[in-house]
Amino acid sequence: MSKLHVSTTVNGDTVEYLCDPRETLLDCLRDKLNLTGAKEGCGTGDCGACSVTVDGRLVCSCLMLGVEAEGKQIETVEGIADGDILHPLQKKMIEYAALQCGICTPGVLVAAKSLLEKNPNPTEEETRYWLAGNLCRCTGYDKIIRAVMDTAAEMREAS
Amino acid sequence: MNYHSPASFAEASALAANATGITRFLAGGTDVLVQLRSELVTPETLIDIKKIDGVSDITQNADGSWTLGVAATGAEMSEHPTLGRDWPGVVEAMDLIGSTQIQGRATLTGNLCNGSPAADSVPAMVAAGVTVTVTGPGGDREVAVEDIPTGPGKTSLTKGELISAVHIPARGDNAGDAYLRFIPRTEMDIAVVGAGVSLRLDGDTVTEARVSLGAVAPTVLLVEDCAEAIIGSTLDDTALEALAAAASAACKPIDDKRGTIAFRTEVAGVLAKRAAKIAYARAKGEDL
Amino acid sequence: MVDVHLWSGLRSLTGGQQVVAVEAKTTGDLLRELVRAHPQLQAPIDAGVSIAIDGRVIATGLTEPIPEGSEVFLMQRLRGG
Amino acid sequence: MALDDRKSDFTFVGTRPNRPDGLDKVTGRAKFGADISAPGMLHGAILRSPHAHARIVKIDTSKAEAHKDVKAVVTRADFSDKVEFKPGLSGEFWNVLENVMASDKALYDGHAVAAVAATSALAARDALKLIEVEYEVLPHVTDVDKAMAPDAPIIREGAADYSVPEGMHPNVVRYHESGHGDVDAGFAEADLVIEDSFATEATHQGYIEPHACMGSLGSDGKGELWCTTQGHWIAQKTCAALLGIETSQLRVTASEIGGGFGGKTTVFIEPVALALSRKANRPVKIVMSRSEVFRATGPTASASMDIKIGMKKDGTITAAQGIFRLQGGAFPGAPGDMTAMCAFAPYNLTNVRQVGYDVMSNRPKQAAYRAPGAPMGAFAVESVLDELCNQLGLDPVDVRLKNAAHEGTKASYGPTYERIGLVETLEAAKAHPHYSAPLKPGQGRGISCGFWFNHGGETSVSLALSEDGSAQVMVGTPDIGGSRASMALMAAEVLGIPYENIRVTVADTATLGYNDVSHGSRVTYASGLATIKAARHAVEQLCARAAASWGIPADAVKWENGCAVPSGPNAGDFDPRPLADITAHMGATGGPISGHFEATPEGAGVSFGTHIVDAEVDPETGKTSITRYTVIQDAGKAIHPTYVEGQYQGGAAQGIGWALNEEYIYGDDGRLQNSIFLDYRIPVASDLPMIDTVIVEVPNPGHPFGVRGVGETGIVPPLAAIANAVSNAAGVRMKQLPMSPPRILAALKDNG
Repeated sequence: MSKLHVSTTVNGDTVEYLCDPRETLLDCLRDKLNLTGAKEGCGTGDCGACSVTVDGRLVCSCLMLGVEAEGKQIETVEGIADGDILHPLQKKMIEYAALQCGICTPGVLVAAKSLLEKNPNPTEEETRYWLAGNLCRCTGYDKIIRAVMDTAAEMREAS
Repeated sequence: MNYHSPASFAEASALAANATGITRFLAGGTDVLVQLRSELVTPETLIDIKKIDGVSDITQNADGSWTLGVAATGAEMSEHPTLGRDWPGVVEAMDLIGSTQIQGRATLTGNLCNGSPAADSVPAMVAAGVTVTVTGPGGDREVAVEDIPTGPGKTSLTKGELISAVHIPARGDNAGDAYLRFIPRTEMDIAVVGAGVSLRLDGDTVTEARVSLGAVAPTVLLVEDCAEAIIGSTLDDTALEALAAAASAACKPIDDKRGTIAFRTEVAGVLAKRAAKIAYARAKGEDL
Repeated sequence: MVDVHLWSGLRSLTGGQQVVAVEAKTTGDLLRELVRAHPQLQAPIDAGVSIAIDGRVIATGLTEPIPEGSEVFLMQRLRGG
Repeated sequence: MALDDRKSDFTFVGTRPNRPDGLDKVTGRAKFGADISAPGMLHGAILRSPHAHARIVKIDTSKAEAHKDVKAVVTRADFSDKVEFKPGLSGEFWNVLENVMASDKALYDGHAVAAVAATSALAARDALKLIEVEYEVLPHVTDVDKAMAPDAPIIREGAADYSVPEGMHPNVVRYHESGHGDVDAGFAEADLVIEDSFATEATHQGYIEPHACMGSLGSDGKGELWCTTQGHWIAQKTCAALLGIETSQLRVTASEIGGGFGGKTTVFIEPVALALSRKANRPVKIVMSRSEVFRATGPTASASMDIKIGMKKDGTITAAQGIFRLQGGAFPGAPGDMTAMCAFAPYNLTNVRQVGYDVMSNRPKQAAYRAPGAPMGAFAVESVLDELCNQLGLDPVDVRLKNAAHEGTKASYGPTYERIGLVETLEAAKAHPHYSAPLKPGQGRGISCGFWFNHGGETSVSLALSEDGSAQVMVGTPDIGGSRASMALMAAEVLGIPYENIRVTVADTATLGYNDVSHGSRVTYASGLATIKAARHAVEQLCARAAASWGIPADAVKWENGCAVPSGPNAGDFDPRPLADITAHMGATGGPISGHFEATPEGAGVSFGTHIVDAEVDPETGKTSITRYTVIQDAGKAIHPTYVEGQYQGGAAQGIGWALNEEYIYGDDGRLQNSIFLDYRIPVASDLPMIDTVIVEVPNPGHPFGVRGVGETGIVPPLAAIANAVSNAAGVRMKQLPMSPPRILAALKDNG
């Protein structure tokens, strides 16, 4: 099995790697690019801990092959903050204690950011359904939902 | 595993026809990658069809019918400005599959070719009368969706064949469709039972209907008796009860980790009624 | 003397007694003296016990003092998640 | 110096600052178990039994060993049964070894039988297919009642301990009986006696982070281990024993931990990685797949229970009896004793009897899960109480208040309660708007109380002051839910310096004394107590330095608002000296100032909670939705109230999953049917309402600030509260968990 060469863009940086065709984008991000922010919680697309965006579209990086990233624009949790300025979602997640163990947090942040880009004024129900693919076992979601909705309100006021 | 990304369906078909061992086509990959990761199925040949021109297009034809590329995702279907107005049941059925993340990748064709009797989009497509173009070594053929699955994990596609386009009929006037499924949670589950209904009215009376059931038999069922139970009616309580009875009678389910025979049989009737009411309301323009 | 209340499952090891009086100033003394009085109590003690002194549960410590006149219960060792 | 041991007015404690590790965790920078790599690292993978019960006739690893990418293969022969230092194991270490790597028999679907280390994760997985194992399949049993039946296959002869009465099946390995009074006499006094049977399925802790570790061990017996764990000292001790090396030669570093809930209190893959590393002489990383997590790591026990309770018309309980049979997999350890001891603990009972059984079956070794054993018992007992209230026409909160345990009550498990807060939670429930809110048609309301012991455990904390007046606190309990913040708050409270000036680090096993696991709701209690005492130890020295500089006795100096202040006859004689002023010169005034605590705090303080829940049941499909949920629990003293609320909400959410949908489903072949999150249905965001919380504070006399653990009690009431709500909504008593739609619909049909 020969490896395939992939050129892609991750958080704005041009990167290249060689991968086995069986390796997922998540494997490549974590093991080849050392971007370990995205987590593998299930490997079956059920937990959302590996969420990234590909050409602006929210996906599970465990359900995409590394070779499919060729020529794409990938965004991960590592790219959410702007230099030393945290994204409002990141600030609110901390402020609301919307994380306990923090393993789901990268995926939740990527997914929530994607939500707010598409819908700056989500209802609680819309927020809950959008994030239904991001499992959290610690919080019961209460503080996550409040943090996301409060971020949305703050970003609406700011804009 | 060898990975290919052909530029045409003919090329894809030829690759598959000449491959040895297990061959899989990759569109959204939401089933293929799960099987790969869990080592249930490790294909020797994987053919990624997403580099073929137009595979993500959603097009309304001059006659009002729709042609969908095989890699058009659930998210793209939901975001389309007019597809969901014509076929809300089909779009919603697709949208029920998995999370937002899954919607970013999953496709109607993948859902169909996975061969699961519980595939959410399939009953909706069957009720809607959707057909697909199958491209193979011998050329193209048109096949009704209900003729693709032949059993759990099995399809009627032969070696070298793949689906190259999805065709949804023109909706026409005074018509509506709906799909409902039962899952124990609100999201992220495989259907325990699914029911799709598409119907047309003349005034208050149902003149055409197609009713399909998922997860109650080895393949998705198109149930003529259900259609007959409501055609000619105004979807009054008697017709709805007859519909439910026909739906339950058509079930040939199994007991498994997701549900029991008794539960599936009972709930198939309940969902058929509820879906029919939504489709009826949509046909009357009450709910778009 | 301290009256040590056992859980009822231990009666089969003490000839039916559910309260055993021993001379003990600490939890460690108490366990040693219990075994001296009823050798068969070694097995449950080895399997893990806690001692409640006036309602305060001593999970493992053998050096906790036992004040005169306190209420003492032997309990199965607690486990947590 | 003068220090009040007990404190009730606070500057920092009770505030809600941002957690110190927040930035790392929202930027992807925090390193969890699988986020590690090392030069020359190999990837390990584990071969697992496909059979529920089978004799391992032969394992042929030669083809795997011959593969060019494979650098080591291990089987049971590579563990401490065979090695030089302390060969042989007994007791729980032997059980853990047997679970980590099977010897002569595979005892459950997923039981490890061999492992490989290879140059990539894919190569390691591929190499597993080259290992040939010959099995002789044996009859199996996975159900608790069937495992106790006379004809049940025997999991292991001789596993029972002293407590099991004569004549019981060898699969019954522990028996517990306790209580007081005369239950038969009590039942005779009752106006109504209800006796019924209940069952719960095994559920998994369901942490989102799979087990992961990287181990490195040389032929010199020195090793390093990085792993996601609730307790790295127990990992150190256990791995050393299983590998036959000296404990102190293995240095274990705990990664950030992606959830545990009790499931990461033991080891699974860590000894395997070390054994592979020892053979390959390279670091080896192992990361479990989700399916491995479900098949081979600790679910909770499943339970089968019989409850009998007698009540007078006025709601007085006259007698209560419970028989609790818990199935804990192929090893001893199911917490039948805990279930029995906790089940009736909320109530003041004259006559009570409880019996617990620990039963083995062909399932994975159960592991602790939040208040292990207590939720099942509460489900059964509180269901019967609810039914008694319904049949006697009594208010369920009033009845619980009438019978509630309080200070001075003889607990169902024996001793007399110290100050406890159950009555306060019930009064808060009664006063809460939720309890009086109207219900819509199809909805039902349920309430339940719950009890958990809480735990202290061995604890070491070290606190060091820096010259600039900042402080570093080294704790040994992995931060599983914001405990760094709580520790910093408590240290700030004692030192009188800002929260932000304190850095809390989870130290590795080489840099701090022994610490028990982050379990038993002990972290804020025990590591908190230790942090307070370590800080006070430092304050003593600060006061002594100030006293020396003033030329007055040390006991004439007190510590106030972060300053040494002369007191007594010297009050006002000198200007207060702030902490930073003292530390700035500490090198020249006696050397570094640090504080320590090493002890086993005993006085965790039991805790109680009361939950109110509204459920709506679709009568045509049996589908339940939880429409409103309120958690009321005694925290003793909430150090960081937001994280206390988080524990309450998380416990409730896990309870909702356990009550409604989560379960281990075994096929007739004894294989687990639902080993992925698609089919093991934990609650998702859209399943749940907001979860209201009320923090009751009845201080624990055993903690300087009054803390009671809060992590576990919150999962005790939900099963019963939800079952009561669902039963009241559906009009039929639900006695089996999970209350999945097929079960509810079948119950509705049976009820006509």
